[in-house]
Amino acid sequence: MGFTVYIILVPIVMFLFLSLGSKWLKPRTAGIIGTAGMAVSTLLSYFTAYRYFFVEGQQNGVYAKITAFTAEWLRFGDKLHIDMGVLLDPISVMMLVVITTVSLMVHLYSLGYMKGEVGFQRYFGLLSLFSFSMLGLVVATNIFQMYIFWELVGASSYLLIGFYYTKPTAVAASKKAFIVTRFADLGFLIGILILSFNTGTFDFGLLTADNASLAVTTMSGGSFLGLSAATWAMSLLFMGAAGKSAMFPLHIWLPDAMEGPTPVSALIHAATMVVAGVFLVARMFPLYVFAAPDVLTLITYVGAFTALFAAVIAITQTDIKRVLAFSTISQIAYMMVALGVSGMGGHAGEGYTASMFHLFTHAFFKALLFLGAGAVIHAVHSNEMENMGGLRKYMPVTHITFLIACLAISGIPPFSGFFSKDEILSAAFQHDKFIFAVLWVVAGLTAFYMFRLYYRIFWGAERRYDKHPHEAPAVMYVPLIVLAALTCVCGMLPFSKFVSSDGAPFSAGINWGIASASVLVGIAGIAVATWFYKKASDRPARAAAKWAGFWDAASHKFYMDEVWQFVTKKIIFRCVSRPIAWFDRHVIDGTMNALGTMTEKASETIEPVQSGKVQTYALVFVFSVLIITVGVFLL
Amino acid sequence: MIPMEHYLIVSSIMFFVGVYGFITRKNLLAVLISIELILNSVEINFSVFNRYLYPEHMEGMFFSLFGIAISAAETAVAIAIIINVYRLANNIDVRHIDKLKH
Amino acid sequence: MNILSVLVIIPLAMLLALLVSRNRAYVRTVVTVGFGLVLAAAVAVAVVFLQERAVSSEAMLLTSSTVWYAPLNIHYAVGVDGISVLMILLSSVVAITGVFSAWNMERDFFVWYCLLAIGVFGYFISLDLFTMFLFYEVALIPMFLLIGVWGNGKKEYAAMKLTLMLMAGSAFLLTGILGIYFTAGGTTMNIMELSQMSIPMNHQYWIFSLVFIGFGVLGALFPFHTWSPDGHAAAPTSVSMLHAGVLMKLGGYGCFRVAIFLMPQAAHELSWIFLILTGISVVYGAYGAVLQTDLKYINAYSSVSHCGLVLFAILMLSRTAMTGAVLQMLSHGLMTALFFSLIGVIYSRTHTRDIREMGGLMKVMPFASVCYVVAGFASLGLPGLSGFVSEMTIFVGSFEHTDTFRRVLTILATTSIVVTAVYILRTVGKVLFGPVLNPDHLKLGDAHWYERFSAVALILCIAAIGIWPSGVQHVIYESLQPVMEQINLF
Amino acid sequence: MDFSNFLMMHQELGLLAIFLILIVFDIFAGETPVMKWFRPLAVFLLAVHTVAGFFVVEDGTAFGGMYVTNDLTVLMKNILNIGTLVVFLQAGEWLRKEDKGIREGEFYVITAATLFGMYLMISAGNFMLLYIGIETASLPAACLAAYKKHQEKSAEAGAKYILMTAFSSGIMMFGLSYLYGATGTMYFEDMQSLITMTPMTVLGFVFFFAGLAFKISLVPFHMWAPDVYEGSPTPTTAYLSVVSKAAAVFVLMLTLHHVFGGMEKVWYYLMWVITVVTIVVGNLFAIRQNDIKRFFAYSSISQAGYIMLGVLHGSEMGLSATVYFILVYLFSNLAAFGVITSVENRTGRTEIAAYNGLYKTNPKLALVMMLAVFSLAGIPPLGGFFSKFFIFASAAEQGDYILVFIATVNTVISLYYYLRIVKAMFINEPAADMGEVMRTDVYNKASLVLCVAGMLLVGVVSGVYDYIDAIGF
Repeated sequence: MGFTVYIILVPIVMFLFLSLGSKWLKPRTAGIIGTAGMAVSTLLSYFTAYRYFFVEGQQNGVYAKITAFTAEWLRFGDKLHIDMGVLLDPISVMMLVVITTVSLMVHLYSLGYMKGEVGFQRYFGLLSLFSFSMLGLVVATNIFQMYIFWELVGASSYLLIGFYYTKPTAVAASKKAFIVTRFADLGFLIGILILSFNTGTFDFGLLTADNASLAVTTMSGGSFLGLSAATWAMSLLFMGAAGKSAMFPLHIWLPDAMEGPTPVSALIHAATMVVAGVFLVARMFPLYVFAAPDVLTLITYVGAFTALFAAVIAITQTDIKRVLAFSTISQIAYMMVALGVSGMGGHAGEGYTASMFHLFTHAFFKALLFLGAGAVIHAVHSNEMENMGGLRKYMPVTHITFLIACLAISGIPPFSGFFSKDEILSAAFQHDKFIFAVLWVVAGLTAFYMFRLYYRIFWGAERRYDKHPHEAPAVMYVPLIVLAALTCVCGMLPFSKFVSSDGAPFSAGINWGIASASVLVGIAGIAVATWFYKKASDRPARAAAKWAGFWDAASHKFYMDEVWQFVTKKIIFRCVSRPIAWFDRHVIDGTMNALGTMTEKASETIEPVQSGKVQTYALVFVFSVLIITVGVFLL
Repeated sequence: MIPMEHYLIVSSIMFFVGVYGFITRKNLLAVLISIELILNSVEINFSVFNRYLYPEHMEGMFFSLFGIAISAAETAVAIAIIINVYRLANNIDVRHIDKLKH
Repeated sequence: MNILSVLVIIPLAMLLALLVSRNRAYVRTVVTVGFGLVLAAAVAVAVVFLQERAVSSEAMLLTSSTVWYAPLNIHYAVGVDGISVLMILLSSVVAITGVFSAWNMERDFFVWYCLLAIGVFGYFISLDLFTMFLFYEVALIPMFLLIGVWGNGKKEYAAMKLTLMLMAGSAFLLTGILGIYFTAGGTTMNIMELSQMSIPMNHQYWIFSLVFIGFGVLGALFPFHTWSPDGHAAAPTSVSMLHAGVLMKLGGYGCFRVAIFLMPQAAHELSWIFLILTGISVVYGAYGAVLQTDLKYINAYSSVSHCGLVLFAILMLSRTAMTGAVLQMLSHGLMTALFFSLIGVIYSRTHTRDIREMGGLMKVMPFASVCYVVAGFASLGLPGLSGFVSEMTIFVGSFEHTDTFRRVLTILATTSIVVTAVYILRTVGKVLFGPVLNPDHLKLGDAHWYERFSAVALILCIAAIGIWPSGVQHVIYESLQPVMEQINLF
Repeated sequence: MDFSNFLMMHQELGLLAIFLILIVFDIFAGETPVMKWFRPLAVFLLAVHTVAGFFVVEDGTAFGGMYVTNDLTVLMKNILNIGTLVVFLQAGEWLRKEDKGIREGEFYVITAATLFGMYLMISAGNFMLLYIGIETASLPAACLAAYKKHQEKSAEAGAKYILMTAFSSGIMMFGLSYLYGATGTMYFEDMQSLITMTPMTVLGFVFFFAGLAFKISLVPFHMWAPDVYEGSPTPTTAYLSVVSKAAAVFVLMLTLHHVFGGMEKVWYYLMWVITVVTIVVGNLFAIRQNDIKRFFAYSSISQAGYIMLGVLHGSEMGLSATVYFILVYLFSNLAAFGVITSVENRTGRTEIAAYNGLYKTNPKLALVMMLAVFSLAGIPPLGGFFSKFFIFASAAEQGDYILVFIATVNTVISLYYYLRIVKAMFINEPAADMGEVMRTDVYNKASLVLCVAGMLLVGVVSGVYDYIDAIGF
């Protein structure tokens, strides 16, 4: 299936074309070319999916890893080498579909949303760059290729968040996003170093084959600080994943990243890039299970905590994009938990399937939510809930699609979220009741904050709008409709037939007990939200006042930004950088200068000897002769 | 016969007196005279060594002769320069010729 | 005549030609044509080298040797391996881009510039310790005037400091070279022949230290790097480019070619000391850059960090790490030249390098700004650009060691890439993004065509290495064979 | 005693002839217009003499071993000839400018006389002849120092020089008398075999060495040098700092190992310490100088220290390197003094500040000066680089790496003060009163061209060193 390589090449060609030609291209032309390029990639992806899942993928009833393309890129020494290639397996093909679909929708949507913006060509160029990076990431044949595209994804995300580069907040947000993920990537890199050093390969095929026996045999020993090499490596890899997927405590960049254009948020910070961490863990899953199971526990707990933490914060936010951002964090944490509680093979691997399933469904409905939010913002020119309300009359399409997405994320059947969430809950239930309980609560909270959002945008009292809000143009609402349709139907896919931890299809039925529990809690959440927010009232304010302390803390995101601010500004900058800069200028440089000054001083000190008086000279002469004579005799 | 050591003692005293004089005298002429003392002590040494230790050759004596001649030339040049110094600076205090220093 | 000598003869001819007239057009013609020829010669050398390499297994190719000072066995001996060829290519690229960045400079500037080029090319082609040292000093001394006359700010202080510190390094080096020559028997100064001889171990210790420090000063080895911030800040654009881009590589190249190659045993035993120093350089340089406010200071500290990584990798004594070191030399050479040329573009328009006084330049000079962002990405190691390739090769190579000390050091060194991101993005954010702070800046123009030329040429090279590294990597890797044989003796 | 002995001494005889011709010309030309031919004549004669020195070489001794000539002494004399020739070229302009009452011709005559003394020093095979040579070289030099007879500084320099030189020669003679007393001979050949380590010989040697060190201006016997160099007329300074110093170094080279080889234990450490001290002290003083002549005095003191590096070990290589070093030093220093003379003739100033912006007002002079100081600092591709390298190599060959290290580190300090000059010329802005472009006369130009060619070629063309090395020891 060598053609798959074009899925990746088309966007990069688009990027080069659009960015180099931006001066000569009309904005509209550039947008259309970019979108067309993406459409090509999308079609190719669909074709790939078809070929893979229905024609070529299965070998002996198991979905195999097919290396569709590979070429050596860089060699390190005799053993290690980085290849660039295309690896097809269920999750990468699934990701191809998700990424291209969402990306295409975002491209389309952006044609309308970004109309008239300065740098329209640049915007589409960067979207292509991002798509390229993300696609390269998911089809990576080896961990280093993944790392390479991982970095590229980070960079294109940086550029897109900072698209409005004249806005200081956007610049700060983009910087923060890049640096936080970069910091996490450091873990990823060191993890790769440890992993490759021990196993002697970067290749996913070798690393994950035979229940990761390679890693198990080479890495279980060699402890450092009491932990085995495998534990170190896999924890560090998870650190990278956590950074990209905004797990606590590395989540702080994601809410700020909402400074970027909304379609970008939809593409990068909801559907694709942020799930890269989940994808990484899924990709390395056999190693986690067999070589470092304790790290899986870590993942579970970090995930569960993040899910709850982000959900609580989401309740208090007033910026609609930030609500969605925290919701994203929470939902990705869900996926992480699902991976954490999963085992390998068959039903034990249900969590794995569930995680991927949720990734799949979440991509669509979250993209839909963001795009819908974008349409709203487009209409009212504000992100704040304060400035919205009663918009359902003005924006019917947006309203309906948004509602569908809200229902999906709340886990209400028959929308897609219900199916994937149910599967996660059931996997968690089988693994650990406590985790299940947490997730269950989070499900309720999710429903609550989503409907809080929904009501505050579309219901409640109408604000006085400067300009009459109006429905988005067709180029914007068509993607909404497409995504809404997908949200409605994609839950019905027999996902476990395609994606499973060991490649062998199995059927995961719906656990009705758990399903009903989750639906109940979802409905409860919706009901509470309806009570609070459907009509404008002082109920929310009173409730907030009741738990003022907690509410305050939550709305300040539990001061995590401040903590990080403290660590970076106060500790790193003030206690490391400033002293080093000072040390360098004064101590090191001072020493070097002091050598010069000392020489000068010495010169100054001996100057009077040269008094200009002949007799002094003679005296020195005679004394020197005498001293030398004595010295020679003494020797 | 006077022992050789006596000559050497005298010449050493002359030498060091000359050195001392060179270092302490104020008058340039006195300084010049001190130099003559040093040179003369050397000439005594040469003569004495020749006469007492190596009487078969005349090297030491010749050296003394040349030394005397050269010191005369030296004095001539020195006095010429001292006169010039006097003309320009109006004194011949050796301590005052210290314009060039450091 | 040996093709390699052409690389020295062209700049020499240029220098003589420049003495003829001060006419600006004439000067421009001479230097552009001349350095164009140098570039062509460098490419020709590379091509010939590749052809020769296909049929020869010699460590050094295109060699020739002429007796110069017979009593001391000094020869004018030249020859190249893959590493020198790459260094020559790098130098010629940076040299010609430097010419374009110094488009409006007067004749005398280019006279010294040519002298510098003579030194640089002579150094890289030399196989004889004496001639190598000679060219090394030839390359250093023009810096004094180039910075002192055409620099800005504290130029006199900086020029003096830079020259003296580098010359102090070369004083160390001179003693070390004499030590090598005489302790190895006093029969040859040829590096390849010397490598076959053994230097007594008790001498190796001090000679290695002297030579490594001597070259290390130029390679910005902690704590001998302090000439770098002042020197770069004061130097005119193209001098900074050539200095950081090429001259600092002389240090790394020398450490590798002389210190490690001739004294592998001492390298083994003393590497831990210098690894600590270079490790400090790497991290310290990066942290030092974080709070600087002068664009050139940021870049100078960044160079300390990046060049420290070169020495760090060389000292790891593993083939992969050394490959990475050479890649890093190339990469740093190109990207730092790019940085300095862009800083020059910015400075020549805003007349300030203080990042607090600038902002939003992206709007005003988009071309320069975009190039700056690319340079920044190269510096922080973005895949697809050269910095990533070299850094990853170094990290993977350094991590090949089984001992905890080196691995922990490697991990510490990797942290620098995060800090690098911090200072690069801080700079980019402050200078290029955000609103335009100074209303006067709104009137500024973008880069001129000659400035664009140098930026684009450098970016192309950076991207070429970043996208297709294996060609370069292969050449380096092959060329390391003799060194590895030396090292593996112990 | 036959006629061939005189042929052997053709250099001395030639110089004597020049001396006589010049003195007669000077006397009879007086102040007539014929006098304008004096300078061309002097230069021409010396040039012919210099060139002739390279031909007709015959080894041998005369006067019962008192006079020795061989390839090496001839080479040394040739080097001195070149130096003197350059000084002749440089001096004329100043002499013409000086007010009446100074006889132009005397300068050349006296200089020729001192050169004759140096010949005797070098060719001496006996301490008596050596002593006569030293005195013949230094007494007229005092006249040269005091040559500007209307200037107090010059008189002071002359007085200091004559007093100190007389004092030091007294001390030296005192040492010689002890050596004579201990061995009974004044001949080098005999003394070499008779000398033993007794207190008397040690004392004698130290006193003798002090006298010679005075001439080379090694620390701590150097103190006269800066004062005299500063006060003397610039050509005299050039002559003293190069030719006179070189002659003394040659003598030290010839006697130290030849005569006192048996006492190496005594002088090795002594010289080691003196070498280091000389380099360091010379450098330290040079840093703070504001007068360029005084500055070059100190710089030449530290250069003398480097020279000692080669002399110290007495190896074959060391001695070749020393001769080579002196040759390069001669060109470099004289180039610098040529520039100093020109500037002084135009502006009457010798402070370093007078050189501010020299490159703008007179680029060629500035370039020469830069080459000169770079050569002195040991910067390639100038001769100074090679000579320093060889000198260091000769010390390293003997395993004396510590000395080499100290010396190399000191080159950095010396570079600092040499760069100060370069900085003044190239970086500093010219003072307002230095607006016009200065010109120098054709003789001086020729001298500068000669020196620059020397600095550039002596290094890069390896034949020169090979030649010196082949003459060998």
